[in-house]
Amino acid sequence: MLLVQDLKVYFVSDSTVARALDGVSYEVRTGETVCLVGESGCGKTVSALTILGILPQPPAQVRGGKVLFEGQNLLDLDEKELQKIRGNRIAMVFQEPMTSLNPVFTIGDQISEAIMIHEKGGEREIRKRCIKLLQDVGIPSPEERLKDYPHQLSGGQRQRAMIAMALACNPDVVIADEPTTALDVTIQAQILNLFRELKQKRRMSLLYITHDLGVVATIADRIYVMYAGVIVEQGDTAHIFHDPRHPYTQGLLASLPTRTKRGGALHTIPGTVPDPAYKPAGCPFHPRCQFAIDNCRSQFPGMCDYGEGHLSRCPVLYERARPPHGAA
Amino acid sequence: MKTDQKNFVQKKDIEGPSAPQESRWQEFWRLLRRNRLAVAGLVIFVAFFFIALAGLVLTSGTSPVFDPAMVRLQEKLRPPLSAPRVEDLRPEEIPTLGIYLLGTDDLGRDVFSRMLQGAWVSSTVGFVAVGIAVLIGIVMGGIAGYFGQNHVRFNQIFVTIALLAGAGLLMAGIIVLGIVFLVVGITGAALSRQWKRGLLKGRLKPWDKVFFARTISIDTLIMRLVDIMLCFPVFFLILTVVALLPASMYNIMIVIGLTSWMGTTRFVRAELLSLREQDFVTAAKALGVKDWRIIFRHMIPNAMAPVLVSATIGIASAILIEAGLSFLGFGVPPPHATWGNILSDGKRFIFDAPWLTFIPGFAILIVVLAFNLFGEGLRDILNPKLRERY
Amino acid sequence: MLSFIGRSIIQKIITLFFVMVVSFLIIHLAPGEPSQVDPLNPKFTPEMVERFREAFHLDKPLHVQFVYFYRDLFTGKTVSWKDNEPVLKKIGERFLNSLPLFIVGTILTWTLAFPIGIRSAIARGGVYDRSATFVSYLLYSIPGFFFAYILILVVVNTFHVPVIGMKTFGFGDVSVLHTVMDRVWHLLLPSVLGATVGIAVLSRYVRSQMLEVESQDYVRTAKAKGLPSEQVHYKHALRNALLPFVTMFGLILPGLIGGSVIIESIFSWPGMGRMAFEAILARDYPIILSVNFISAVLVLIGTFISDLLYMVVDPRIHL
Amino acid sequence: MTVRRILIGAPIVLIIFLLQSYFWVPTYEQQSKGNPQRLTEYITASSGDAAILNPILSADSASSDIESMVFEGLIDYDEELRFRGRLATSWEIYEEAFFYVNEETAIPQVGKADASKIVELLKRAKTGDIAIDVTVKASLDNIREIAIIPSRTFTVTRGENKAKFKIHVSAPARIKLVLNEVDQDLFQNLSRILGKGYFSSFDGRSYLRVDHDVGEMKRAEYAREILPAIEHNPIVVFRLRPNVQFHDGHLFDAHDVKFTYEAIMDPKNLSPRMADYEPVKSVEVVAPLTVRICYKRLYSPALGTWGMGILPEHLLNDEALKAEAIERGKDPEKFTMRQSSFNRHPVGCGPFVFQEWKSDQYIMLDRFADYWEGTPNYRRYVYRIIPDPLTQEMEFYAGTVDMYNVQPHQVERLKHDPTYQNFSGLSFGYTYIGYNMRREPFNDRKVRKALGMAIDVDKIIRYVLYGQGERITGPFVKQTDYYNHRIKPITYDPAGALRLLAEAGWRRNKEGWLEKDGKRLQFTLITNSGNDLRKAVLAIAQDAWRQIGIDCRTDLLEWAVFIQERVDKADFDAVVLGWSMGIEPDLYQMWHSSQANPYQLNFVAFENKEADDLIIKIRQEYDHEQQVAYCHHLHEIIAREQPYTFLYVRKWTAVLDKRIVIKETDAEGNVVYKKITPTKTGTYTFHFNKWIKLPVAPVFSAEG
Repeated sequence: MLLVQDLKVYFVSDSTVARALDGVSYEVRTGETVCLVGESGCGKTVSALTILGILPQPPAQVRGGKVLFEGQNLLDLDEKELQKIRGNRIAMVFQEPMTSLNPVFTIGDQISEAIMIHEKGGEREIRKRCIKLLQDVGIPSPEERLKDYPHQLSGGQRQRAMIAMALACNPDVVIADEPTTALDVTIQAQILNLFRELKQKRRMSLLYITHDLGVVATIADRIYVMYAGVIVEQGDTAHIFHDPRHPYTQGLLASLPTRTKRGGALHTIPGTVPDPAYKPAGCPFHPRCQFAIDNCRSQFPGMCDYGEGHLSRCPVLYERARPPHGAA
Repeated sequence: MKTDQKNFVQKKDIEGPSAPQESRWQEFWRLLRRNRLAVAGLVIFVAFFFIALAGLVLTSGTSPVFDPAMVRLQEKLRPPLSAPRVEDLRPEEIPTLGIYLLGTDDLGRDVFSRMLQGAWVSSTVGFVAVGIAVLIGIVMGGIAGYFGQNHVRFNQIFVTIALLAGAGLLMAGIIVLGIVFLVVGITGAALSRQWKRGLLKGRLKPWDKVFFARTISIDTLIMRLVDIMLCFPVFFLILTVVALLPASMYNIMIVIGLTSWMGTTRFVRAELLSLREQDFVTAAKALGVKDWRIIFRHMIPNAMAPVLVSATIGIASAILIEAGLSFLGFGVPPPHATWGNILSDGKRFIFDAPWLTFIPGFAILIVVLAFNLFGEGLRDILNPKLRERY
Repeated sequence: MLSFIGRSIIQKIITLFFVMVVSFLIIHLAPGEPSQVDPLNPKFTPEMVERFREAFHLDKPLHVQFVYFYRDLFTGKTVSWKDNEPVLKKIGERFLNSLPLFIVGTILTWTLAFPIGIRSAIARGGVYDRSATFVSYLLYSIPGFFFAYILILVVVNTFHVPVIGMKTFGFGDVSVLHTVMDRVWHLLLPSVLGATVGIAVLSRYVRSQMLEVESQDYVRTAKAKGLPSEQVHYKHALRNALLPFVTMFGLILPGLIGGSVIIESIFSWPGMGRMAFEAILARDYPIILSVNFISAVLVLIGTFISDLLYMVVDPRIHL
Repeated sequence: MTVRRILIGAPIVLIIFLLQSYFWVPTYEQQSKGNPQRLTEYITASSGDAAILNPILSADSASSDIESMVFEGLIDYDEELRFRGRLATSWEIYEEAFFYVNEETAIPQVGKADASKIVELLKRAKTGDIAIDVTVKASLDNIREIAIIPSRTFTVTRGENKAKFKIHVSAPARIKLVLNEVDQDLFQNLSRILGKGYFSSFDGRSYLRVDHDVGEMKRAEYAREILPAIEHNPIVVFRLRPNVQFHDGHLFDAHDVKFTYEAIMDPKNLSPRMADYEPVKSVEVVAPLTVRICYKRLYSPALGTWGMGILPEHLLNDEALKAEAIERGKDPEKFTMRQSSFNRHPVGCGPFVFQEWKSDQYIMLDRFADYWEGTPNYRRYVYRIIPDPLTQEMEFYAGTVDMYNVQPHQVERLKHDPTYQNFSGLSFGYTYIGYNMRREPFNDRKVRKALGMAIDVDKIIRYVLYGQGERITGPFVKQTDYYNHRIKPITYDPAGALRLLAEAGWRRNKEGWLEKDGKRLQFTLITNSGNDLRKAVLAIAQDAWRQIGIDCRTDLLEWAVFIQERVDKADFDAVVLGWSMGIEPDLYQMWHSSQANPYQLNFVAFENKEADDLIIKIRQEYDHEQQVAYCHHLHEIIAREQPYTFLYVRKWTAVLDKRIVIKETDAEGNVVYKKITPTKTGTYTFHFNKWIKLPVAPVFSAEG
């Protein structure tokens, strides 16, 4: 359905070149929920924006790779064609419900606007669809809510409205960029349940971007772990959680506070995420990796296949765990 | 693009190479250099400043190097770069550089030296006028922004009016009434100070409540004052006052300054209102820092960005206003020359001596343009919201 | 809402009263008095000057004059001292002359400035943005009368067409269409001249305001919804950037009164600006004070309207 | 998106609409050639708008330009500055003199005599019975009639600071003498017959009884006012031109003249002309077309004042004003001529009829078909208001304005321009530097002279005025014969100036500044803003005086502040200013020592006994030669005293489109075109009514 191949996006300012995406490839098949996981600043939001082509071009430059959607490379399309796809075939839900809705228009206007752009329809007919959409996303008494302004809704309701807006033209793919981060936990759970129901009802694929491994566990079919603009590990949720094959993924999982490690000191990964403009050579994780060897410092690691779509970009661990489970 | 890689590997406490530390100034220069127009503006701004300085040095004093006021009637309306007719000139009348760089005006005065003096006078008019405007703007804006909430009490108004009226009457010669007012004012002041220290606890009778009732808040007071000032069409206010005061360079500066502080007040007040909500202000209050120190030490520097921008553009418009006033005959009076009054004196000779109009005209154009472009560049850089964001 | 309207009306009236007092004081305390008599013509004697002072109540104490003046103003009886014309009729006449200039100038300024500003905000730092900034500051920096003279010289020398004044003289009696078109032609230069400066300033404000709004998240959402770029910028972004312009719009009404003294005197256009300027020179107190009073009323109405407009433009604000 | 399309489309449509109007506007060539009507229109421009179009109320030059077209006076000046009749065909000046019979004093050889005896004595003297010398004989021959006014008693009411009271007068008999010509030495000559003290010893007080006790001084004053010993009453009788019409067809007659006088003297109208007519005692309508004007005292400029425009009595008399007040809903009592709408739609009997006035735009007049001297050639006279001199100049080049007052620096260029004809002449005003003689260094004549010698006025004329000006040495109009040409202007001699200053005690100190007992010679020279020539003189004077060590500061003040705060209150050191003069040599207000207190015109405080009585004599002298002699003598005194440094009198230059000529029909009735030639005093618009513009500039034969 949606295939990102070796995407390179650099941010050029007069003195530095920040390599936000250094050749990222991932895929979202129809009806599947794919999770893109990584610490903030690793480039996951940039990749989402690049797919939709709404990355502010002056500072950013797409330096390579393709974004194939139903065989078409979105990067080659001009603005007119891209507009037909945005919101209609690929929709996006953003992180900040507080600022992502236009404060001066009512919820009804902003949702019906999405419909009117892509499909013809009478005034009343669109209104009915909006009300139905608001019901789907679980907003109580939708007729009144239509007339409300964003500042009159709570954070959770606003995020639901965002989702309703995204689903307005029942797109094939929905990209959700950390939709629950700004919400408190109880609302977060409701939104996640909503996403799961919508996925079953509407047979749409979901690209879920987050840094919160807990959320990934509950919703993802497949997972891509990103670090410093590069996919370091990908695979089914089970593989990643139970059999992580990349030191960074292992570090992430180790620092998750679960009931079993009550009282003990949490494991932390030393150091910080490198500045995209001053990335270390070789494997970007090597300064913080405990298994790093000289080779890691000079040679940029390739992907090692552990079978069943479980790949990891760490040859050192690949060597150590020679017999892959069930793979050839 | 060679990225200087300082890759060093230390065991556990590994610090990846991070961006070299940039001081605020370096960052400012980097951003400024990107906007070539602003840089051009800055260069002309600095050049104009030095010309003005040179103008001050070279043209003032009893026997200046370039004498702007030297009248040589026989050398009238000579085109630029023309050599003086030495034979009928007295020795001290020969221009210093030997030729008239920018020609002579209708009284034979060397336009080059007048432009030098004009540069100094025009820039002082600009800087001082904007200085006054910014100063008043900051003080009024600061008060309105920070103390906006608390209200002016009736007794405070009563005391101030009594004292003012007393002083006024005394000056006007009505002694008896003047003294009565002063006494009333002083007792009122004493009473309110006691009230402030809460000494009058029990003895507040009903009419006392009226006496100390709260009237209007400081913010509305100042904002209404701004409205009053805005009600006067600016140009007329300047014209009326300039036409009626004895014309002098300093009056013009003061008048332009006094009629353009409203913009700055609004900027500063808006900034302060938003800053007041910020946590660092409440933190400073929690630390027991005094109000005035919070305003001028913490809040005003943050509000300086828009003020600085409107200052640079203010200087430009002050020069333009002075030129407009000279056109109507109310600019800086002779013998001081400003670019404005050279231009308006020269307009009569537009057919006979076009350089008398075009030289000052373009000079004003270039300098004012430079100020504006630099101001615009400044606005882009200093405004955090406009900074580059990924 | 009603309490706001009530409160602000009271405040405005108090402000108006202060404006009346302050302007009255400024004019009367300033040196120089109106004199119908040309002091340099030897035939005029001091008793004449004295008699005029009584006729204009100038010999009475200030507060009595204040009452006299504003009583006449409100009953429409004030008469200009220069030529005994009722002030309101005279201002009305001049108002009609200034109106076309003001309308054309405002329309041009408030329509062209937005596309220019928005376009340079979108392509920030691009060629269009840099050239638009340069040109608009160029227009703003030229001293007004210098620019007017050059414009007149160019048009008169290349087209040999009269430009000065409100209509062409020596035109003979021609069809109504000719006279109308002739008035329109005379309107062109002064209003375009006024508008260029207006467009220059306003487009800079639009640019900086739009830049601030463009970086907001909801603009990105709008793009994500697949809206055409025009709708993104002109609907979503512009609506949010309108707030400061509403206040500015409130303040341009007195521009109608101010007009531009310089443009009007160069184009010998009998507008409000020139009348007020000549009134100041001739110390024609009734005209000065009436013009001031009307401009104060306009400013207060303007600010009142812009306060109301706030709520229409930005639902978050409710007074 | 509609918003963007509107924001771009609307202004573009508007601009296109504005631009296309270019094609409807006639270019300059089309205007002058293609449009025959333009040739019959005379368009002139002025920088200021008229205030009140009413000759007795207006004070500004723009209004008087229009009034000279719409109204007509009784007389005006011909080409040689002699009076010529306009509304009046002819006029006659004679005098009635009175003196009270003074029974107490004895007349030599006759003793005390009553009225009839005096009359009989005078008759005998007239017929030559008594030996009298030739001048007295001339005076007696000039007497046409002698009559006796019997003694009578009457009461008069007078007010003294709010208290009204009655004065009972029992006047003695009075002798009335009617003279053929005004004779100011009449009573001196008669006193030779009636005795030296006859007139001076007469004391009115003994004849009047005052109810209210006002004190001796006041009684004497009333006596002089009510019972003057001698009284000159010059009388002017105008014979008016028959069937002259006002623009509304109403016939002009003597009542209009009487009404115009009464309107001026009516305090309600606040007329600025009141000073000219104060000496008038009465105006009587003797016949529908004759009016007799009697004066209280000898007043030589009397005739000149009747060049004033005559108002239509039927439109402005009390009934008319009351009707207008009621019709306009105003209060009839307080409604005066000043509020009348006549001032915006004047009706006179001049060559042009008022058409339309759009304030601050233009005033349009059409020709008056049945004007008494014949219909003017120009069909329409347009008076445009263009405040900016530069645009006025461009409109002239463009041909939409026919006349342009050339500025000095343009005279060279426009004089040789073939498409224009130019005229120039000396203007009636002069520019000077006045010194406040009440303040230190300026009370010393030497200092004033030295300051004058330090300024090279010839250089100013040559360079600032481009030669468009002449030196002047005294306060009279140079073209008139009152100006004493024998007096030479001060030569430029800085060394001489320093010598004079040294004599006055001012020597150069080490820094080069002039000093006298420790105090530096330092003062401020001021003038009004907005006048470029005076600004140039300011800068030149400052620079010239600085060369010889005088620390002169300059200041430029706004007009009203300059006049009312500094000049009127005599709060200045030196001032650069100018006077706009009339032809009449009456300098009382400017040079008489009584006119030196605040708000009066002798602000330099020039006090000179000799000059004072010369000024009074000039005002009363009817004999032209004698008057000229007095003027020359006064001119000499002022030139010697140097209260002013007289600078220059400006030569004005006006350029006119060459195609404007004089069109006349000569005796045989065929049309003759003549070139416009200026009069002796330089007024080129003298024959304005005969002007017309031709499609092509005619070439005149040698005689021009």
